[in-house]
Amino acid sequence: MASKDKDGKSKSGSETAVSMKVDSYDKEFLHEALEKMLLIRRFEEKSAQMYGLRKIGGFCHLYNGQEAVAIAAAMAADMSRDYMLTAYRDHGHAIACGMDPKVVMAELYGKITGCSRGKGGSMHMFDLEKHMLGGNGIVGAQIPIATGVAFAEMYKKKVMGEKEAGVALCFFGDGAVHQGAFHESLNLAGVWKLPAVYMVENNRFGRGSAVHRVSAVEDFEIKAVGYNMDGMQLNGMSFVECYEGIGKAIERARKDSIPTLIDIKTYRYKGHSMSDPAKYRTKDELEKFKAQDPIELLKASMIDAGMLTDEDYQRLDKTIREQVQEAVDFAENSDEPAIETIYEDIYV
Amino acid sequence: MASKDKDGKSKSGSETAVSMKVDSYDKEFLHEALEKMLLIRRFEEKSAQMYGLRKIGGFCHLYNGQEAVAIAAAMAADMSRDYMLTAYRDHGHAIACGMDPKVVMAELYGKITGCSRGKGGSMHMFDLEKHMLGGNGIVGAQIPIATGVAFAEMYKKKVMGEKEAGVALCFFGDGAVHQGAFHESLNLAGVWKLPAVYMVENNRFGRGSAVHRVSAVEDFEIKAVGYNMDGMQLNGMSFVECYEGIGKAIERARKDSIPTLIDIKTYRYKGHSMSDPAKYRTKDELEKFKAQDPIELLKASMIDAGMLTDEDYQRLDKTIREQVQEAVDFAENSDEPAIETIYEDIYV
Amino acid sequence: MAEIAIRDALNQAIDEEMARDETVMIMGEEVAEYEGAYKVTRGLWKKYGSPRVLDTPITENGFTGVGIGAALVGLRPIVEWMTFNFSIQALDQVINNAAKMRHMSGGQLKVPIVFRGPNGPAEYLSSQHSQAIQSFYAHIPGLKVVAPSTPYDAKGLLKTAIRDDNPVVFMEAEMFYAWTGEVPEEEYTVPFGKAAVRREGDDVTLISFSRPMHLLEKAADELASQGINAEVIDLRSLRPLDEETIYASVRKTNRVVVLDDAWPVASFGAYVGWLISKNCFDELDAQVELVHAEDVPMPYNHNLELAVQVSTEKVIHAAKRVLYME
Amino acid sequence: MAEIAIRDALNQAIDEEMARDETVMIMGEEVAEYEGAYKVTRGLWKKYGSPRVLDTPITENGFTGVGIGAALVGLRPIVEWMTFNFSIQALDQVINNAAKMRHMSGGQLKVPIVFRGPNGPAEYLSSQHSQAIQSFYAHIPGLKVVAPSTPYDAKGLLKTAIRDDNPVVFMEAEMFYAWTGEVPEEEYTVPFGKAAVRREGDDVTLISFSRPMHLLEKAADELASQGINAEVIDLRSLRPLDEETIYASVRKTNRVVVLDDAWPVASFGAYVGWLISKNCFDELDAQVELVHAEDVPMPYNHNLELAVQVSTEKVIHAAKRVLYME
Ligand SMILES: Cc1ncc(C[n+]2csc(CCOP(=O)(O)OP(=O)(O)O)c2C)c(N)n1
Ligand SMILES: Cc1ncc(C[n+]2csc(CCOP(=O)(O)OP(=O)(O)O)c2C)c(N)n1
Ligand SMILES: [Mg+2]
Ligand SMILES: [Mg+2]
Repeated sequence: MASKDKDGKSKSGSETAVSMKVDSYDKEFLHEALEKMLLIRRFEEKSAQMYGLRKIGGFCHLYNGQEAVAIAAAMAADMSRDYMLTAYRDHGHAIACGMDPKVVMAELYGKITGCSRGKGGSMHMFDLEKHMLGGNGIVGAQIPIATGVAFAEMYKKKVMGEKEAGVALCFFGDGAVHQGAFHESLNLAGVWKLPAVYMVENNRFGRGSAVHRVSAVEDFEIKAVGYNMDGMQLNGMSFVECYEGIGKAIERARKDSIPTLIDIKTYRYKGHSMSDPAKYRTKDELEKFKAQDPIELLKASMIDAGMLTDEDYQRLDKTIREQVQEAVDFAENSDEPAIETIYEDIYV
Repeated sequence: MASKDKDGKSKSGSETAVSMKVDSYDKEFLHEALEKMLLIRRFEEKSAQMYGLRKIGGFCHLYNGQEAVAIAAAMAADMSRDYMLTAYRDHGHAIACGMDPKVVMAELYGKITGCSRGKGGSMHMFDLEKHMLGGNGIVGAQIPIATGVAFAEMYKKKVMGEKEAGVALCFFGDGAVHQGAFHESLNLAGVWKLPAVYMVENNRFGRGSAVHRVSAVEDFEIKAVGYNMDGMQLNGMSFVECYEGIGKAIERARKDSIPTLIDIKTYRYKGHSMSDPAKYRTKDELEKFKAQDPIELLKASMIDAGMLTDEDYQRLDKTIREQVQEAVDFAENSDEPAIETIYEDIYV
Repeated sequence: MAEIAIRDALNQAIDEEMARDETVMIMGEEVAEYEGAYKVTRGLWKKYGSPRVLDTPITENGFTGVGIGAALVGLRPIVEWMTFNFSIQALDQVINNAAKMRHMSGGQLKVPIVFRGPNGPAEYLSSQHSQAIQSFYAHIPGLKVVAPSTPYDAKGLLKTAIRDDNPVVFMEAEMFYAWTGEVPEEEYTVPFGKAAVRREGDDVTLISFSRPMHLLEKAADELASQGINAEVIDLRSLRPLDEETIYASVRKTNRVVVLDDAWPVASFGAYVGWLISKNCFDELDAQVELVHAEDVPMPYNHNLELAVQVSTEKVIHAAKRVLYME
Repeated sequence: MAEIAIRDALNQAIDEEMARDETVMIMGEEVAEYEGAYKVTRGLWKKYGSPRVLDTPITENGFTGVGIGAALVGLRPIVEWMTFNFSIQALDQVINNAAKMRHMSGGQLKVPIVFRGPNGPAEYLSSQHSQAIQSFYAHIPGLKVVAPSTPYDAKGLLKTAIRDDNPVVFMEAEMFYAWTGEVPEEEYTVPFGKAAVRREGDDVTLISFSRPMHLLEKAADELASQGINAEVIDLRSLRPLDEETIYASVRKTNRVVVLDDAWPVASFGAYVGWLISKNCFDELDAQVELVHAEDVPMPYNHNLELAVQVSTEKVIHAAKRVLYME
């Protein structure tokens, strides 16, 4: 976990360079992580491109820079029984849950082959089978929902005799922390002892507002004590740190039904959404964070550890680029939903 | 302030007998406190009686047992510039603000002479001149409003050149702490540095729910750190402790525009409202708290200190009973509002 | 058949469905140990324990969302709102999640949940505690909205609601829990979307739902004594709405009074009034009258609050207006 | 006269009122440093600084309540909701405090506050972000509700709103900020409660408000080209509602189409439809048609979202129906 100086200010993030020990990990495992993170990165780059070509409309919130978080969580979890819920910045989580990039891209295109049949778009990626429960456009509104998922898992174990509880992996932004929904949910998780992991993807900004401008505190794990919960801070640029920290929280949730609040320091490279020029931050700041890019970092550590060559990486990247292009082709070639479908998918 | 043992559990309240040092206070000052607390007590007893006679209807939430809190706050404040806002259990605060018991009782009767012209009733005592801003029936909803009052006071000082800020005294119950409104407000007060004092009147129950059944933590001042705020715990049975503690918080708010969260341990003697038999608690528990009755305690301390005789007290009580009877007579003899008044008091 | 109170009819519905299906559970403020603010859940916590009967903190938005989340992954929660006044705090969860989850997921998810509690005015509670907010819920596609007026319907509709795979807003009334009526021993359900013709008549159609139904019955009695035969319709279900039953009656009577205890502007009652005006334009012999609460916040004083509310007299006057007798 | 965009007309109104009265301030998400999600507050933070132009955290319920509290003790806050979709989270504060504080205090308090922001659909945003929720606010006594459709009215009504001592809900539209129109140099205000007859005609009355007004204008053009003279009414103010202007027109045309971009059930549009049906019963030659959004959540796909929304074609068809031409 990230160290803190005596003022309680976090030293992770822009201040300290990150080093990552990967030796104790399986090569295949790290390859998988790298591949998935890169898939998100290339997918998002393509999304931006297709947005520019007006193939995609509306708000489009990209995940570039934050890839380590969703991938670490998904890999630390058992997605056959755990669930993910997040906000509108959800392409990365969708892919992390194992959703096919094709149906994600088709959804961005609003096509009938999209995961939500063109009804949801960028902000509403869902895949019930893959345990991806959205994709919520209202800031903070997924937190009670995720808490309800955790409640149901506790209930199924207690009342219905299921052996082990699934864990609700609840993601939200630094801006969402202040919403009443956060507070109400964490108290419920604390008092009912629910198997949930609450993760602030603290990318330092909610739209144009830097954390310190809208928050009385800079580090959010400090709020955990108010809910009789453990708090944790993680460097979101480090896949390994996220994997280990989130993994611990998941285990505690699954085994002992104890929830955790994690402040994960990360950064978004793009504007809030495609229409935001992000003038509220300096190029310097952006570059500082890019210098600790989670993909570059994992790649470098793997090369250092002799688990990867530059060639391997180029090959991987090429395959992924092709995969993303296939997703685009799939979306392009898919049909528009028929007009009558407006009356569908409302009631069972 | 109340001491804590090493588990962080409060020792105040039912565990420890309270002793109160009153020597350093003016006799007149303490007389005033005693008189006001007793006025609330007798007023509430009379309200209960009149409710029984069906002169008063609806919900009627009595303040018996909690008198020290509102009176200490009002006396520590400067009610010519500070403001009080509370929930539906508001008769005590109304009287503490200096509202005439007559107009309070007339409001309970729903008469046109009531402070709210018979429109508000028990839950909605208001007196703009006395700086009593209600009386809110929605649990927690007064917390943002009070925060707004504090904001306006900060604004008037910063923008409009007023010399000193008034302080918003915001009261709410232990049940209200979990509401999103609490969380959103305290963050705002923390980040904007507002002159507010947030007081949990922790009477151990929200309706039939004991604190530990609905809250992940038992002591609420622990939540202050999450808002970069100072927390404080006070024994609500001790007028002196409340007066000093709340006074400190008010001073800090006024001088330095720093908000405080105070958990005030108190107890309500009656059911939640007149229709609640309060079967969810033991007689024993009730008696334990009554043994530390805030009025008896102040009285006894004053007698010990030679500031009061039993006779003084009897005389005082008699005067107050007469005053309360006058309030009832006033309410009885007042007119019902005319039917056409239903269209009044809606728009300016 | 046994005569039981609405509160007990509701209790039976919950009890039977909980016994039948272990995914059914109920949560809300004071529903468990205190047995409900209006005693609808009496005995259930003793019988089923926690977490099947679950007390919540006072966090309407939070626990409503918890219910929705639980419904997404296999439970069938009943969320009790102590009163609908407090449900305004949960409206975002109901509108933006319960009503839209299925839609946003392209039909992948379902949200089998019931939101229930008393709606509408009680007595001596002033304006924050006396609101009839059916219009908010009826406005929202993705929700079903029902409002019984008898013990029989209360039980049958609630059982249907619990078994429904969609989010159902089930509106009761603070002042009707003690009303009694016949409820059969044997199991039954009442379908959504079917209005009940409570009384047949051919002079004027009176339409309402929920607690105000008793005013219609009284008004119809009074009108009958004056030789006017009113047809009385209980909508029972606001969404879906049984338009056919309404129009069939209007085709017969040619005159209508709608009674809705809410404020008039943008109300469900006004919508029904417009629907009839439009779809029975050629059959109507008079304007459609709407009897509604005065367009003011509810005062505390009892005379005032009665003056603000709908009443039998107001219905009778409206009926006479559409009969050109006033 | 200068032609300016609605966004700039709103900006002028806020700027002028802030210059005129130092108790006027504006708060909301991104209104200060970012100059507003839709740039309505451009330049104001640089000019007036914090706290007069104040960025808030994403806590609609909290900062809306803060505005109300500040209004109680002498400020005149303008609360910007980034969109009305998010205002659902603040509805409790608006309904239970802003609209009722004066009432509950027996007339002691006043709440001079303006709640404003874009209401109604934008593009490609799916169902949580594309809701037209005017009906919720119009339903509530204690609020005033206005919705301009031109730069002139936007400025004049907003100035009136800021000076009003009551809580005013001021509804804009995400898609209309760039519309331009004439706005005079000299100071003016536009009163509440007065509809504007945008076009005179005697064949049919077309009624709407806010952004859908441009559909009415287009429909009227198209109808005119077919020899049908439509009278076009812009309500501007929903609460209070200028019933007289409506009825005067209906007495002339005997045929009406109401256009409201919200869902139909319990909608403001249906209320207006019922009002006219009732109060002009003898003057109407046809049913009152309501053109409304399809009763479904808004989909993301652009073809679908257009199909769900109101349109010029739908207005024309409705007009022809009331003219018995279809
Ligand atoms: C309740 C609500 N208010 C406002 C918005 C508009 N909005 C969308 S995203 C956003 C910023 C959220 O920031 P954060 O939580 O940090 O997440 P991030 O975008 O950084 O991932 C805002 C204000 C919204 N969607 N919902
Ligand atoms: C939002 C909301 N939910 C529920 C209620 C019903 N209710 C009224 S008082 C109360 C208990 C509040 O307890 P607490 O905050 O501890 O205050 P106390 O009554 O003990 O003074 C409840 C649940 C309400 N008025 N508002
Ligand atoms: Mg962020
Ligand atoms: Mg309490």
